Amino acid sequence: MADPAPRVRFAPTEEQELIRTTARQFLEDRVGLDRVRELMMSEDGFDPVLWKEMAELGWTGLTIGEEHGGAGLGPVEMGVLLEEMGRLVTPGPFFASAVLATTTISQLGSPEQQGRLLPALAGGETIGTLAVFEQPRQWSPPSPATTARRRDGGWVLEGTKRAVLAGGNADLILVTAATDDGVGVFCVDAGADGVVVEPEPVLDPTRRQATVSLQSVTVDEGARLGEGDATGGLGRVLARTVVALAAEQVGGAQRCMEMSVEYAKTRHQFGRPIGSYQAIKHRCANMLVKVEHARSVARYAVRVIDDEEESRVAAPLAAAVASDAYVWVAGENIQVHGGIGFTWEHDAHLYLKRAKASSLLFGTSRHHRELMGQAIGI
Amino acid sequence: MADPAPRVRFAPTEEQELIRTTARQFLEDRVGLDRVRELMMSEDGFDPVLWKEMAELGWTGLTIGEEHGGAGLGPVEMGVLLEEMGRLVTPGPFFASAVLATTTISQLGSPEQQGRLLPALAGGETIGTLAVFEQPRQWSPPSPATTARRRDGGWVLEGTKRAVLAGGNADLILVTAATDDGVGVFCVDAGADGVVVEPEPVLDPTRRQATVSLQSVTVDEGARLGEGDATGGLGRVLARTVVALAAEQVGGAQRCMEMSVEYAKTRHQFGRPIGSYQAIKHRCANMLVKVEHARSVARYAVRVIDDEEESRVAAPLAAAVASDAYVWVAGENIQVHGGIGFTWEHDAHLYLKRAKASSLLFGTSRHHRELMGQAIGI
Amino acid sequence: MTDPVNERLDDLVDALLADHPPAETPEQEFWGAQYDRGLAWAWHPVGFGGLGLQRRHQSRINDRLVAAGASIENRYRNLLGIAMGAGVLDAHATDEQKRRWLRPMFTTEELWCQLFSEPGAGSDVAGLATRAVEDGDEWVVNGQKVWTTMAHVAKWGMLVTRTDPEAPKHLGMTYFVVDMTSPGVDVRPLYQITGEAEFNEVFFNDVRIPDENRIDAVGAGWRVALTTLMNERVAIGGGSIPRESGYIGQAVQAWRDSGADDPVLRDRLLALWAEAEAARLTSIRADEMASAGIPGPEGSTGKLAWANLNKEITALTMEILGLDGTLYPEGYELKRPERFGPHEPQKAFLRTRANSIEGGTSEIMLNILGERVLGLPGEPRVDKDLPWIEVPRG
Amino acid sequence: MTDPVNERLDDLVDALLADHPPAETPEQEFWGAQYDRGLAWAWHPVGFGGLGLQRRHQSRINDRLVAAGASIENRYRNLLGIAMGAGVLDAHATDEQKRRWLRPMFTTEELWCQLFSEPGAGSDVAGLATRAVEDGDEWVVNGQKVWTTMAHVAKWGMLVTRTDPEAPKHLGMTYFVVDMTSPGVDVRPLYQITGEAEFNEVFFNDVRIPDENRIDAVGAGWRVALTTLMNERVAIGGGSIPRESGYIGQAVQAWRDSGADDPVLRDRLLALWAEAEAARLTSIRADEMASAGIPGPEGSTGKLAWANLNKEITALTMEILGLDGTLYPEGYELKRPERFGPHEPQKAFLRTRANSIEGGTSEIMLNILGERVLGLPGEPRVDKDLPWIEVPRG
Repeated sequence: MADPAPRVRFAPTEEQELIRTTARQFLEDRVGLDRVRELMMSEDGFDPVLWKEMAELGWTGLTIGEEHGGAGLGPVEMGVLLEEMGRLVTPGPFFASAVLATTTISQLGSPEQQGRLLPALAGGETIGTLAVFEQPRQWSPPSPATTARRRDGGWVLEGTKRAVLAGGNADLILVTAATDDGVGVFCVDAGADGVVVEPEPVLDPTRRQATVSLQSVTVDEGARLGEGDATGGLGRVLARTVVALAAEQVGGAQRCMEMSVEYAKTRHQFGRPIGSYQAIKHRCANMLVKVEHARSVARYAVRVIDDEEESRVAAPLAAAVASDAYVWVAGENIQVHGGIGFTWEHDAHLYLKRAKASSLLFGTSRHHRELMGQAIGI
Repeated sequence: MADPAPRVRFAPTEEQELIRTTARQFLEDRVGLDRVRELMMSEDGFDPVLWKEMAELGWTGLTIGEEHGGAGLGPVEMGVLLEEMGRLVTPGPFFASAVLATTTISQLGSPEQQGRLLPALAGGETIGTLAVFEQPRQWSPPSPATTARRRDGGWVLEGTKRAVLAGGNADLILVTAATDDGVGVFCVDAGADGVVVEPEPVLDPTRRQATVSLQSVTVDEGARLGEGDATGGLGRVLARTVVALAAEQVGGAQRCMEMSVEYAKTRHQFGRPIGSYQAIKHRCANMLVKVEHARSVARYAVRVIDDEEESRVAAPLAAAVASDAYVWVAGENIQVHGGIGFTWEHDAHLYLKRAKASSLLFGTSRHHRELMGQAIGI
Repeated sequence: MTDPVNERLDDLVDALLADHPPAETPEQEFWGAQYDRGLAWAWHPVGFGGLGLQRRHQSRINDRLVAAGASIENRYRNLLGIAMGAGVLDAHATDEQKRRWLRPMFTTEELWCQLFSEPGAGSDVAGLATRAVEDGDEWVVNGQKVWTTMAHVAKWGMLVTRTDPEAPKHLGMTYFVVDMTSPGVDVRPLYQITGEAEFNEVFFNDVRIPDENRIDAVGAGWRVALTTLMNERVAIGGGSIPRESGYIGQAVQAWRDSGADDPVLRDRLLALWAEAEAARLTSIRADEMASAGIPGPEGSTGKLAWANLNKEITALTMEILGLDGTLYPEGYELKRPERFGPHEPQKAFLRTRANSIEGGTSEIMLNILGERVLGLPGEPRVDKDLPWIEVPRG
Repeated sequence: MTDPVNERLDDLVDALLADHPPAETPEQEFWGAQYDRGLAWAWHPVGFGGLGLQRRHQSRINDRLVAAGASIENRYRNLLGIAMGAGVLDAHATDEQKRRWLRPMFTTEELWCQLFSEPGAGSDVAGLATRAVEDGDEWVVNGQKVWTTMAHVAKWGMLVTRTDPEAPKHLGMTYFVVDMTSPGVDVRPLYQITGEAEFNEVFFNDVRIPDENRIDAVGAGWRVALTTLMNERVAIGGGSIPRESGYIGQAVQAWRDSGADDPVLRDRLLALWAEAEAARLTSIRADEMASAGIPGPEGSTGKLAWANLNKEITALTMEILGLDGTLYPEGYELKRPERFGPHEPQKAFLRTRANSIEGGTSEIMLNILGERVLGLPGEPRVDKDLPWIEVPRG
């Protein structure tokens, strides 16, 4: 038998409840699905006004220490916020900047680097992202093909990164590269010479990504986060990332279930609400089971993420269960809606696309189970 | 794309239809589920009178050439008969003798050996079986741990075989063993010195099996079937076996579906037949899809089994699809019946046990898919 | 074994080919000649594109035409007309109506579409609300139809309307053939989640249809519509496709291209390969049994099975693609499609979500299998005998 | 933060332990003292085994008793009495009835069973047909019940009967406590597919029950039965089990023992491990929310989820076992079980098939989740207002 799992407290604090209600209110008022559609069809999927408002609400710096201008809150609070963002498939670079880049710098950066980089992220003046993937099915990259060679007291980066979230919006790109002493993570200015950012047409147009090529890009000595091989640190960053993503997935899945239930109550066929048919009713009930399971693992994972041993189990557990749940619920939501659910004008597809893309971006559930299996010794 | 698959004719011939109606009539009259239960709880699960009748009907020699006293029919006719036997979870050593042993001798035996061994199998005077498995999860054994060493112009066999079907009923046990020139298959008299047959308590008590230990068992030179390494021949034997089993599985699955449909039409809850509820109705409809798919692959496989290339695809295809279908349908049949389906007195469990045991005896569907993947180059 | 009917058919086909060599004859001219000689729908009466034979004789004709290099592309180009509309006309139309419509339908000079589904009447087609009101020798139609393919290019539409809202829902309907170029017909593209509009919404605003375009009696619309739906079922049936083609072929290709070697994904691919092959063999078996005159349950499972399979296969392909699955190479620029597939894998993933909805949802297919094939009892019906206006809707 | 109620409770428990040291006190004597001091069901009124507190206070008492080495085994040994019967008596019985039955129930001197299900009334418990006819101060009962655990050792049975067949089905029922040793009560083992009889069939043949054993009013039987069923739901709820215990622990053990290294089976094992852990965490979350007074939907999914999981996990274990899965080491000698698990894997595979049937089928659980938790509309009911004798049955 595995070691006894830690007990956590699931009930939200008052502060967490406040974050939830504030976030829901703000997102429904200021983002809403009409605005999501506008942004989704826009050139860069980015709304600078909205971004500024999120910064003013303290969201961009939610998990950044107060000493760096952030709110000093933790992964549980970020999970609450991301559940709400997931409910509305909120577009923009929030996940890339406030989760990916922020976590990378917090986990890997020296105190000096954190002091230098985090305040601008917290305030939203800088949009950051992480460029870590190169191959379509390597989510735990052994060593990047991208290289960083020392030159003139600095580094020269060479390589191509894929699926760089918000790559087209980012000011600061954190790039993983092989060095002569292991993997390094380098801060690259998106506008620097030799940085070519190519936004890609994506399945989920509410979350943009780009291919980023680095053609002899020069950065200075201090651009490398921390010291020595960052492989372990990157593992922690990715674990925190998929846990944050799981919260977002739970929010989306919950909303899909609600859409289905609402529709099943009002749509009539053969003189009865379709929700009175077991085919629909039982599907909605199975959605409930999947959503509740996903919620449990996601909320558990944010609560144990600082426990290094347990998070090796809890993070991939949350990622696998929440990914599969969201993809399933979002797909069945279309089925419950029938023809209308397959139209562009209905919102169901926004969730399916978000769900499917999210289930691939940081590893499939199969990949997460592999990591989980290593952690639990199976 | 794979090579174009051969076209076959699915429609039964008049002779095949006659076999089906005769078999159904006989089995319902002479076996029936009451008799199945008696045999299932009996010491050795064997009814010599019934066996004699099956021999007289020509079943034990169905696929044995007329020159050896058989009916000279083929795998398609055997498939028809086994579908009917599967419908009634017919107990006894039929599969072991008329499929396993008969196929092994037909595929591997020299003309002389066939002439010597097949008539008694055809006539039912000898009950045969094949002893090939040793490890719980090795269904394509690389090489047996059982050995055959030459001595005094004969062979000495040493080893233990598991899951020997009808081991407790058999007169003739065909044993695979490693020799100095590859795998050999040896005819062993069940009563010979050093042969220890231990009947095992089994999940499916309608199909018995035994562990067979060979403790310095001496056989003569002619006991080895054919010449040289039998690995390839055994592959063909097992392919034919799983195809025959698939036919039996289809018959059982079909009967389970019929039981569910009959019950769903007559059982009332909340004032309505339970078959009017979609939860039950849709489950029955999904049974139909699975049964029809299983029937298609099973009937296809018996028709192409002599095409060596195509049977490498068709045999594991049939085995995988029919195994999974039967296990699923037999399990859901219990669910459709509710509490009564979980009682010993109801027949549903006979099928579940047959289905589950059959899905393990000659390899899981996972194992069959592995073989299929090799054949289709995936 | 020679069959005198087949011999005569072969002679007729040979004569058609000799008089109108496919290589030198414009397609529409060839199809016109084919119609005039009764080789269009062999089971139609003489004079209406047929010879009074059986459906299976048409397969023989088509095989021989294709072998001789003639095009049977009209069957796809005007699918809704030739596969469904013709059956309705054959069964329910007057001779005059058939003479007016069948020949240009077969030559594709006049394309057809089908106007059944409505926003409020999907699975429950009989719940439709598009009204037709008699006005002298004409009918005035108001309402909205959805999910109509071809409506933007069609000349004629098969239209089911409600003419008596006081009657129970199945009784108060009437069937028309509507000229899609009439004033008041407004065809708009209906964009799907792929960003493409394969379908249309069609709005009817005081559209006038002459009574001579009515098919069968006033109030007989549901019976006529059922003929169409039954012909649709036949047309959608699997047919004979090669092993490992279509979506499973695409998945295998993606697997090989990816150089993937994960045994877990491979087993899932093999499981779907096996199920797809089982479904394919079931279609072949069904075709054989049906043409031998012994149709069985194996003929009714294809639509349901392929809907599930297509969805699962394309989802697995996305997983095989990994990060490539998050791309959408064509982008979502809203447009009418230039072709109907094959789709790139990401679009195929989205497109197949509708396979369990279009042409009868999987829930309806399961009801049909349960009730019509297995003989299970229906649901209690609350709407059957109520006047249509009193049936709850929404 | 000290809570005066908790402090008082702790004092009471300490006093009980001091006066009746568990190590030296016979179990039944200890439980009697526990009852007398109101520490049996803390939420019951004083004098009936309680102190008029909340359910959650009992958890505190139990935890402290266990920590001190006292046995709470009575809760399992007389599960149907202590977890369900007591709740019914608390809510519906007269004080005299409670005084008669509660104490020996808690001490396990008198075991209880539940007599609800009938061959013709499974999911639809309200369709039951066991008749009770008034005869002076007594009732005469005839009929058959099934799926009763403990009936062969029980002194008392909770029995729901039909007393007015002319009333609609939910109205004509009356609830009794029946002495299982009465003449005419025939308890027979009901063998399951495992070869064991955990359950019984109980036949009533002119069994006489004094009217003083009637619970609540004549005709109130369904309301009383609902109290029992609700208490059953609470009793079955997951509780806190360790990670990787139970069937998933058994599967992991089988995996390790087999030395298997097939990545495909491993991934399936991991998928079930993950789902089992998700279900376990959901139970914990539900318990926490419920005891914090904010119960949510997470509390209602466990029964359904575990039924599915147990079936899938034990099926996978069989696959891991391979040929070993075809054995049945104990054999099928029909008998009453000596213990209720843990089962060897093959028996576990068979036994868990009932998990989706017993205590509410998964279909009923899905209806409940859909209707009561999600608020979806019910099925049209054909039997609701009909006199029971006119409702179709079979």
